[in-house]
Amino acid sequence: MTTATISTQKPGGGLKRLVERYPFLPALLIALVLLALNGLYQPRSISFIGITGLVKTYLALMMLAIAQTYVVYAGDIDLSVGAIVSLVNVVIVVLMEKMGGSGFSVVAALGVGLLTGLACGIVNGIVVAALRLQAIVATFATSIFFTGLALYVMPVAGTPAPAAFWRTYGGRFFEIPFVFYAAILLAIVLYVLARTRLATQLLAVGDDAQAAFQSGLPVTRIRIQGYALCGLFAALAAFCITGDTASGDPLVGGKMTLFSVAAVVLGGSALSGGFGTVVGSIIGALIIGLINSLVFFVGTPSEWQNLVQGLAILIALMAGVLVGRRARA
Amino acid sequence: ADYKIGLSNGWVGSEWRTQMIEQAQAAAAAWKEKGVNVEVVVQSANVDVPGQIAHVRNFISEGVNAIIINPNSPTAFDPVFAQAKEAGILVISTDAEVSSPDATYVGIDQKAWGAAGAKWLAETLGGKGNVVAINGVAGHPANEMRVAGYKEVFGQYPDIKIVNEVNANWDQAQGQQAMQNLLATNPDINGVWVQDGMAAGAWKSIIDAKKQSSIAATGEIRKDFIDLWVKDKLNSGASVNPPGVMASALNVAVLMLEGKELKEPATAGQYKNAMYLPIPFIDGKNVDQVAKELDGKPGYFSYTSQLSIADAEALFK
Amino acid sequence: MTATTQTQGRAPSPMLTFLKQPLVVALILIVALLLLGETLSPGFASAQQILRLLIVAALLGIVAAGQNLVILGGREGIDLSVGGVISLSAIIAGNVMNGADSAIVPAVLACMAAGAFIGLINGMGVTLLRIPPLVMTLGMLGVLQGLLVVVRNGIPSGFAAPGLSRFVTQPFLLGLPGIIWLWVAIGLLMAFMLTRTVYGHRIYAIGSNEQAAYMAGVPVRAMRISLFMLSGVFAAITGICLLGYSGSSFANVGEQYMLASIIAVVFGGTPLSGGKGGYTGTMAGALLLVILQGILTTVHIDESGRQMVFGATLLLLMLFYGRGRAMRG
Amino acid sequence: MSKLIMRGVSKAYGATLALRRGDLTVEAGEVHVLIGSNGSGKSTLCKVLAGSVRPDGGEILIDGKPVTITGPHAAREHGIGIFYQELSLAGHRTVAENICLPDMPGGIFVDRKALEIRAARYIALFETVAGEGFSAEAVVENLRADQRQLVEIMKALATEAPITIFDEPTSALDRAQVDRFFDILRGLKADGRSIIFISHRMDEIFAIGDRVTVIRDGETVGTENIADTNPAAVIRLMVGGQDELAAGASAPPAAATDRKAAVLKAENFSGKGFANVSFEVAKGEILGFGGLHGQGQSAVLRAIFGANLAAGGTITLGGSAFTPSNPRTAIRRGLAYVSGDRSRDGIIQGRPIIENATPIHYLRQKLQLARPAALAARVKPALEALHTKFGGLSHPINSLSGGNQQKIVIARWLIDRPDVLLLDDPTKGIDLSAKADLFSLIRKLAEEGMGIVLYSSEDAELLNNADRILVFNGGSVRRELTGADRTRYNLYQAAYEAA
Ligand SMILES: Nc1ncnc2c1ncn2[C@@H]1O[C@H](COP(=O)(O)OP(=O)(O)OP(=O)(O)O)[C@@H](O)[C@H]1O
Ligand SMILES: Nc1ncnc2c1ncn2[C@@H]1O[C@H](COP(=O)(O)OP(=O)(O)OP(=O)(O)O)[C@@H](O)[C@H]1O
Ligand SMILES: O[C@@H]1[C@@H](O)[C@H](O)OC[C@H]1O
Ligand SMILES: [Mg+2]
Ligand SMILES: [Mg+2]
Repeated sequence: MTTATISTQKPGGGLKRLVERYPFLPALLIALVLLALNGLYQPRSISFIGITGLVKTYLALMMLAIAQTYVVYAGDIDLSVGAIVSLVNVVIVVLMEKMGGSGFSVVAALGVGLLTGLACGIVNGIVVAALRLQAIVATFATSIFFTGLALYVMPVAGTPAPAAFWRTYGGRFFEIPFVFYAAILLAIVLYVLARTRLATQLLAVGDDAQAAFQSGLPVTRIRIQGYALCGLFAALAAFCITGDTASGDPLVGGKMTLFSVAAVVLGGSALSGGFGTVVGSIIGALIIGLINSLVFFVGTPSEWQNLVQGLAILIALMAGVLVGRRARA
Repeated sequence: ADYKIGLSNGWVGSEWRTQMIEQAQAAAAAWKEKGVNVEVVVQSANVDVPGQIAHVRNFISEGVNAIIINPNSPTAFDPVFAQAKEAGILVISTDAEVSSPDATYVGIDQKAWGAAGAKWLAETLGGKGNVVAINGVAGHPANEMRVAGYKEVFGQYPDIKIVNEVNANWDQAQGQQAMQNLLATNPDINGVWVQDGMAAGAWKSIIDAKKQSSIAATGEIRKDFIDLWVKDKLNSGASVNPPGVMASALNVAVLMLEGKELKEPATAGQYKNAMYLPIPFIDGKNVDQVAKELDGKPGYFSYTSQLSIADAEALFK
Repeated sequence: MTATTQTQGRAPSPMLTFLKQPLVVALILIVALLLLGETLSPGFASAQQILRLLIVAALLGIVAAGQNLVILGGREGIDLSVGGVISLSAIIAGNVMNGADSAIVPAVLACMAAGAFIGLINGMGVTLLRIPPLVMTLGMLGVLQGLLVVVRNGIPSGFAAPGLSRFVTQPFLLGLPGIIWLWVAIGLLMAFMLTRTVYGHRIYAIGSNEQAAYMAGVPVRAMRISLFMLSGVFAAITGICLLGYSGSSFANVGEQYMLASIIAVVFGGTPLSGGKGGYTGTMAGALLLVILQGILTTVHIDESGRQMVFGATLLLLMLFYGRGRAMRG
Repeated sequence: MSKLIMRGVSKAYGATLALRRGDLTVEAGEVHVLIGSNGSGKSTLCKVLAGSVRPDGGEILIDGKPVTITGPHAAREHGIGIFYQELSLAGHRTVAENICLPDMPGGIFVDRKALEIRAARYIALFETVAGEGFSAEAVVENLRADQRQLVEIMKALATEAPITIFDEPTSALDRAQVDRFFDILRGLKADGRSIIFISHRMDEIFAIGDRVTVIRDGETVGTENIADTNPAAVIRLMVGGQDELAAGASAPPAAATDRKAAVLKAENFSGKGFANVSFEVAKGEILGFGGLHGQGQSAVLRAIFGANLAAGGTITLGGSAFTPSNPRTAIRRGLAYVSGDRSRDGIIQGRPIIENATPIHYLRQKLQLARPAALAARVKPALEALHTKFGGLSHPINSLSGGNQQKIVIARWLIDRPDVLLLDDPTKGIDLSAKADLFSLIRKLAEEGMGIVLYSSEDAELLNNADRILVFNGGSVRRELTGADRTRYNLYQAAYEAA
């Protein structure tokens, strides 16, 4: 806030430019406040172990929020991401088991998992962009289809993932938890992705698809690529959740879809497309986790927890939208 | 000694779950008379699987002595339970079995639950007839175990034919709609095997079709259904999965924390970590008695039972 | 440019135009599906069964009326909170009437007031704070789910009054139950409102071009808020009827209506972008969806297969409607 | 051999025949003007060439070879670049990114450096006239309308296409910007490039064109050398037989009006984009707002109407105080406002003509029911007064051409006569005959006692129609021109002074 008064521009000028450049700043602020509050009520929750646990747990949702962000960039939405997570989860677990659980089988299964996510993404892209069905309803329909497939692959939860896989995910190398390496790798990937032509094109399509088309951009192909990227990141989310749960469950991702949408919005991206950042979505996923924990740590009675959480998320959603807009307006 | 016990529930879409937590809280308070202070901390809200894993991690941060969980997934908690165990925390799951070797299951055997209803139905039908099944959420482990239970039983009756099986997501209205569709296209149904949460709906459709005298169907343990059952003299039978399972689990947990040892170690079930509680059964013979016991309770209250402290103590050396 | 040249283009044949109307498409599909259902499972298209399907369709159709209005109003209008409102309304209704016919009227009033109030909050969030509807109502859904737990805890019981149950399930006039007449009445009222009232024209105006409507003196905000309130009221009515349908209330009764109501609207030819469409199509859309679900219930296949068929069929049916415009005109 | 030949191109939108027989031949190194009234099919013809509209028939030859253009991308490969009338910008992207959007430098990754260099080259072309806040890094959404139009021009230029189409590129530009743009066009011409240029401004056409093709009712009716023709002849070709509807040369306005009966009075009126504006409009008077565009004229009108926030000052309507808060209260107090940006502020897309004509009537008559017969009786006379061409009242407004759409929007204000009519560049993008209809109607309304404020970005329109002209500059009124002072010279002087 102080930047606004220092600025020589009209009030809000400095903040405006800052938020225009880093749209996730309001979310970051909310996340830091929540983190501090968590620490205040339960110091151990922000210890090294506590933070490691937080990252381990929510890396999947972060990945899924990233996945969702790429379609939201183009003004689309994907209500099937949770179902893709479930499908990839059961596919890789079944494959790892069938191939004996060796290191090679893990890598091969992950490869197939990525392809599965990619294929689901492309299906969504074709349905939404090429067949021009409305994204909300069409991806809801594909989510039912993918869930059916997941149930076909594994009718009931239970198959364990090989230890080689989840011990890596939960383990440490040189005293540093694996998930932190994963987070750093992710940061690099995202940095690289942000410089791609596709990222800019997705945002341009989200701004005004007709204008982008008339400018000569292959809009349909770009949107399909956005969905494909989304499918890939949903597969990564499935890897994380498989790493953290060490097993297959055909329903595991179902509830994650709406949380991924909420995370994107919390992170300051516009659902109408054309504006946003993946970093914001990652922070958004963290905010959801931090709210859930905080509600518990402050000692909310059990029957009130869901209500308080719901209210807190609603308020955070509103705050994100409002602060972001006020700064930009 | 004083213990802090964390209760985790990841789905709040059913009154059964609320009652489960309330009974567990009451059970904890009851330990006071024994001179044991049991403090419970609860996390109960709609969460996805990562959200419920976070519940467990929060309990670890909170430094609880034991965690009792009604899990959203049977298999998803293996690593985090291992972590809890490392931190010296006792982990017990209830209502749905978990695959973790670091946890103990205290609850009913869902397969036996399904089998009990099927057995009643098969016997009521005299071992022959057309049966339909209305199940909960496909792929949900409790559902699949119950399905395995009835399939095994019906398999023993060659003259019983399962003409269709559908899923109605443990939603009463969907159960009602499913039943209505099944009745329309299978006019010769004799029996319905339907899970709790949907049985009231299925029965509503049976009654609307005026077939209550010719169809036998499994039932619910909610008071409002029991009342209907008595009033309309339904031909029904209900396996009881009491919401008190979490209270039972809590009593077992406290005794374990006290350092007591089970007479028979918990090694039942597919994951070899289960300790099964008895499954009461309601049918025409005892339904009036059950109705009386439920007198004065709210309509959504489920018929329940739990291991008392004394019952639990009897299980330990 | 004269009036005559305007109409000299190749006019598509009137037959084709007629056949392409969403309502006509839906009606044709309804007949086709009924025939298919009857072939697969004899008895499916019996008069009694069609009547029962109509009751279920009416439950969906009534929520969909509110959903339809919010969507027509444009600006990405959508109401994801209807499921929560339905559940809440069923609980309130059950407890207020608690089996007594004399309390039906106060119960209905209480529920409609609650629905309208929730709609008011949604509408204020969307207009005054300018939160995107998807975000606002998704947040509201979370709050309502929490509220249900709290409310449920302090509440004794919840029985439908016999009069209400009769209204929903027993023949009332010409062999049809009251709820069907209610649905027909709502259909007529909606049609009248949308075509013959200033309010209706204003809905299309804000849905088609909010800015132009504002400049022409349309009270845009008040209009939009009123649409969300109507959606709340319609959802509340469905909640009450659902109580009558199932006899007693239970948590989460409304969950399944969230996306179903949106699909009914889309099947009825109202695109999610708003400003276009109507309710007659939505009524047919609701019926179509209910018949499809009914058929899938009666055929004996694995649940995984059922879901795959359901998802694929939804997509297939959407190809008849909701397709967006081609980029290249 | 001609650079480009289009022959017999046709396109129908449902029942609307947008283009019947579009013929166009363009040589290398010429600026070829396309002219025709609103809805005559100019943009459609251009969009067919640019690949964004699929034609129903016709053929296209480039360098003598027949080509099939399958989409915008294919058009670019055939060497066609375009400035779209409705612009084709990504609002949240920067100026530089927009300029390079059709063809981002780099492979999988964007080559930022190359992008900046390329963009800088085109930005530099307009450096002196682009105005404050215009830079490579500026986000397009934050730019003024004229600056956005410049971005679209740069985007078209950056294609470096042998054939470049400019579909009304100057409608929001000021004089200096237009001059700069024309200099650039002359340079392209010298390089042998072919330019297709569309404008409704006759002076521009004669300033820059080499040849002109006239299109009427979707049909090419002739091509002339600019040097061999004159405006009157072009207009005759455009309008067919109706040549009495000549260019905006209406009769000089009536003289002094009764200054005492002020229907609208502003004192020290301030708000976003304008400050301390004071003026009076008398009953029967047409008060003109002039000056370079974007000097606060539009902002003042919108603020009086309650569509923009006012910060200070007073407004008096018919003798009593009026606090603008929103359009609704303004309408109730007898104000009317017509915006030149009809697609944003005016038309209700996809809805019947009758619904587009009635919203003000609903409000002023406090109607609740919409009875078609009763409404039609009110709407028809208003539409006829404007010589509106339409099929039926229940046809969607999209079935009309831009000019006729605008007439519907104007008609909605005339059913219940307002006391004051605020016209905010109302003829933007409408053709000459529609303009003539409009101004004769406005004069008639004034004579019947209405007070009218007219802002126009076309000087001729102001000079020919306003009784008095307030010249805006930098958000406030610099000069009042009355009587014989209303000359182009005075207007420019006031507009440009200290600006
Ligand atoms: N200056 C403006 N220009 C264009 N559109 C505007 C402007 N201000 C508001 N709007 C649009 O019109 C909508 C309605 O604004 P407005 O104040 O005045 O509402 P209203 O509903 O007409 O008033 P009331 O609350 O008294 O009923 C806003 O949501 C906004 O989208
Ligand atoms: N996408 C469309 N859908 C339906 N009709 C259209 C569409 N685009 C243009 N038209 C119609 O086609 C005709 C020609 O329009 P076009 O835009 O080519 O005219 P124009 O000569 O460019 O007019 P203006 O000078 O107003 O820009 C008009 O009647 C218009 O209403
Ligand atoms: O028996 C069911 C129980 O297993 C589930 O967890 O909650 C709802 C109950 O109906
Ligand atoms: Mg044009
Ligand atoms: Mg207002």
